[in-house]
Amino acid sequence: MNTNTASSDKNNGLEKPLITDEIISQARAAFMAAREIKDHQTLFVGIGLPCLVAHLSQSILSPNCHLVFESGLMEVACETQPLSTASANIAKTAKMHGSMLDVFSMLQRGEIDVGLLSAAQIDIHGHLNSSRLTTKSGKTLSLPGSGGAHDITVLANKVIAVMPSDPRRFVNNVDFITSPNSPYGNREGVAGVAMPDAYFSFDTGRPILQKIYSDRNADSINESLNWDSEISDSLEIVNPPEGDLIERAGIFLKNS
Amino acid sequence: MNTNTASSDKNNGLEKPLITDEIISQARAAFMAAREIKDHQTLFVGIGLPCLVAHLSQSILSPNCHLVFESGLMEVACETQPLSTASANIAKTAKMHGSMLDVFSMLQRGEIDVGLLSAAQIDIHGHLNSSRLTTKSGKTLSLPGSGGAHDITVLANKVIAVMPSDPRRFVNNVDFITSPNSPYGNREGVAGVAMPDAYFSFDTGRPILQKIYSDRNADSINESLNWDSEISDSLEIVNPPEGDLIERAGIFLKNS
Amino acid sequence: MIDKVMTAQQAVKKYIHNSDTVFIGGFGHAIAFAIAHEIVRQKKHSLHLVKTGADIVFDLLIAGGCASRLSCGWYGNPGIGMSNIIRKAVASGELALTESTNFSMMLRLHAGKLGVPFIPSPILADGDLAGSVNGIKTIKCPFTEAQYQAHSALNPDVAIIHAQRSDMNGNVQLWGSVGDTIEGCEASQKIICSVEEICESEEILLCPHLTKLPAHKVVAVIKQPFGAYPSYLHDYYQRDERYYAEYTSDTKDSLKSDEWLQTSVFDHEDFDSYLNSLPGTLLDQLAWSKS
Amino acid sequence: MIDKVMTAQQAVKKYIHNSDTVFIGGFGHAIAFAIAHEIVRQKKHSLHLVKTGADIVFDLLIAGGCASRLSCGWYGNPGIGMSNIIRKAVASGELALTESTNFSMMLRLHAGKLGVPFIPSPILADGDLAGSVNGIKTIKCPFTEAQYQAHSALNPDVAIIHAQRSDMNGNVQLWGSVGDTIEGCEASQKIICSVEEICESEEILLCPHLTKLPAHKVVAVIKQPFGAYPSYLHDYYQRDERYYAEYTSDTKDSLKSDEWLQTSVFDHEDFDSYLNSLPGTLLDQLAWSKS
Repeated sequence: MNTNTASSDKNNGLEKPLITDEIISQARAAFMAAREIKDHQTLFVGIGLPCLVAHLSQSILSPNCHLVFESGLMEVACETQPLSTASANIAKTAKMHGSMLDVFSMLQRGEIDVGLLSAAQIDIHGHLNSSRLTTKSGKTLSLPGSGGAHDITVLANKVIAVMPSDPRRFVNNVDFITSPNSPYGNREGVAGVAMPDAYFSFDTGRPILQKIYSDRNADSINESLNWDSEISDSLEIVNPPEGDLIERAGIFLKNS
Repeated sequence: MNTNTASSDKNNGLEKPLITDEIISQARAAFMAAREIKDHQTLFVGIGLPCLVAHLSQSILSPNCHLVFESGLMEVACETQPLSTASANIAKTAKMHGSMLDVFSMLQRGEIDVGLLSAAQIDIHGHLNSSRLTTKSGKTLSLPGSGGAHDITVLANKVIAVMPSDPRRFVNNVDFITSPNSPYGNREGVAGVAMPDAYFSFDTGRPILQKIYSDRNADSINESLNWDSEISDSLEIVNPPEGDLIERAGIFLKNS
Repeated sequence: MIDKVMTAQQAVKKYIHNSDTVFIGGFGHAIAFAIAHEIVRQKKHSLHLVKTGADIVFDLLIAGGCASRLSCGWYGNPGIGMSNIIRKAVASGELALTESTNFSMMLRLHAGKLGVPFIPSPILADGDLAGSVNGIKTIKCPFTEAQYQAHSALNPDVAIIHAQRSDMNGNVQLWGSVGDTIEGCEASQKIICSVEEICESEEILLCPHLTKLPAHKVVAVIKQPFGAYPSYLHDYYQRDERYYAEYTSDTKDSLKSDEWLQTSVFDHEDFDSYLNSLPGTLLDQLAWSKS
Repeated sequence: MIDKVMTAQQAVKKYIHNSDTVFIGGFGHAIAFAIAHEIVRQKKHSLHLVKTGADIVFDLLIAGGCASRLSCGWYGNPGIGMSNIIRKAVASGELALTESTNFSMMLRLHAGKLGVPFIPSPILADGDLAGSVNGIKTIKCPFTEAQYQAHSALNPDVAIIHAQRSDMNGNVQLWGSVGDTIEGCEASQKIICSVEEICESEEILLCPHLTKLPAHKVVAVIKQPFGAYPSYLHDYYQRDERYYAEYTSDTKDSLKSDEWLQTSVFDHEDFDSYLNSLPGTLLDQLAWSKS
């Protein structure tokens, strides 16, 4: 197991976490997504990996971004991982306790710049599945369902998905289209998906390997996944997160 | 001028008002309307005479009624006359500061038992006018308009109008139908109109003089007004308010 | 002023009827666990439960055999995993599940709150949920001719909720994260509310901006400290994280679920008795901390 | 965190453009008088003002020649009388008035808040207003075939409001009677807010339930004590009843109105200067009393 005991005096008082492969993997996926956020944007944040994206954006890359959670919490400082969109840790750092209607209305009005989502599957059309999986033997495995994912996908000005590095999650056609990449009006829909190795954009309507960490190989990433994607002619090489950033992710994920 | 210095120790601390004809007249109209309210009902209260109806209902006749004002104030104790639906005197006695949307939603859901309204004119169809008057010379005199009157008339389970004793206000056809007596669904619409002498019901769809104060004469009241109304076969004789009730009205109207 | 204070036993007996459509208040926060326990204890059945995101209080009701229908946008143990109980009840045919999205359920409750037949929205026009959701029809905007989905009003028979406090008349004060709770209550015909504290109306008048429910629809006020346990209540107590973490294994099969129901509900005559059965210092440890 | 604090002069200059549709916050309470004064002072024109019930701050803007359209459900001096200024501006053709009802205006702003094209309602189906109101069309409910009126969304370019306090980033806290203020702000593209006090964000975190506006839409925060004068602000100051009582005669003809505009607006470089011109102890006398 790769461990990393990088230290930083910025995190005074918080116990330094043991940096596991899992933490590094999540940090890499989240960092890749966070790089897509511009400062001052308003983000609608799902639970799981999207919270780490929000945390890295807010604490490092885009310090003036506005975070919104579906429970109605707004202007949140996402300092520790919340288990639900209404968790006490984010309720305590929210500057506004609104309602679910308030935040979905913001979304529908077109005021959410970026929706941050994870899913069980994403396909080459940019559709997301969080409802059910069909196993090889044909059995159906139920998942918790859309929650706000369908709504965010249709209504956010732009959606960035963030996923673990699991080939079964990247498919040509999702088993169930929970969140169709059919954005309302002239909104952008699913703009791309970040994962621990790379970032695929959907600029052409199909996945293109657009950005890759400098310690990864484009061909092998592209081939490792279970979907038909292409490699961009203008592939961008990104330095992977390290040091303070990884440690910050470790603290975030630990103190939940 | 008829003055009345009736006293009561129930109003300790408040200066006793000079009881004028105008106060008596308003108290009589309001009392006639308040008699139509049942205890525990929820009332949507307009500004002006309706507030005195609400006050008399709440403080004497129907102590458990719930008062709602269009500004969003709910569970109000209407102890002094408010000049607007958001006045500080009722904001301070409201147990809930909701929004205008909240209270009109209650109305639209069918949870308002009685809407209490006044108007510039009421006609034999039960239509109310608060928009404009046409003078004899054909000139138009603009009034402040519907406010919530149209909405209350259409959406309250029942509307009781309360009007001063002015023949020009009781007409066969209003100059402008601000608030049509076209209730939504199976709501009752304008059930009746109270004035300082009597109460007309609209049970048959036309005004019927249904209740009259014992010191008034039915024929002369009916003829004094400018509309085609009938006298009920089962006319109810009502004792006019006096003593404590008049004084209470005087205090209410004075301390505004 | 009417005194609406009663016990959970009285309120559930009087105001919740088999086959009712029931909205369960609380979203991550302030979940109406105490009243839900009582519904299970009284073996109410055939309820239609409605919610945006359905958490483990729904499992409790479904494990208890109280519900025959569930309409929601999500179900599970937030941040932890799937609901074994709901999954099994659906598979066995005991529970009819209509899956929707959180915002569609919110809009349907909001249409119920507004007293309008529907609210138009672009959601649920596409995707595999679009065909299977109840209460949605395609319409044209009369102004632009563009297509929208009409999300029809939901008006539950009764809402159960937990809040910080109320006076005896039902002026209920709730704060912290509210989620869908207010809309669900406003859309419902009547509201049963448990609270940590019953206060004087004079105290309500000091902070009327905290009053969130119209008293005229509140039919029962129940004094029940820790009534949202194991969820949290803002300014009162933290969530019992251990409970949620162990919950999935506690309910991993029918045997375990039955045992869990027995020891947490049926072994107790009321919620206080259940709270007393918890490890000695647990509730003290859950004391709210500001930071 | 972005510092949005500026003067009313800067905010109005930067964010209010001629021909904008403007929502004016405050309903009986917390009326945005200070910002309205500045709009008059800068001689903005051709504004379309939208509101449920339009009180005398609208007279101020219309007397100042700022508005060419008014859409509202009511206009006048609440509890006192008609608006001479609006009546005359309509008669002279300077002002196009669309009269509606308070709830229809509320629904149209609420549709704007929700981000939907319209909300159906049974109001404005009948009566003499039905034919003359803009933004209403008859539709059929797709579920019941019953007829409703579609009340179309209103999304003002800008909302101006006054509130108790805010941090410099625009987390605005407002309490007391809110009327249509929150809906109007949420429906608007941007919000200009004056407040009694600018506080630290840490203070906001102590009572996030009082925060009523999403900071991301607040473009300017103006520190202006007594910014709602002569209306009242809950917990801060009472209404100046004398001002309202004398207002109708103060504006009974053009000569009087012009004089009133001159002495209350144009003679002053800002709202503080106007406040300083008021009789010595007036503002002290208006101190909020709890009873």
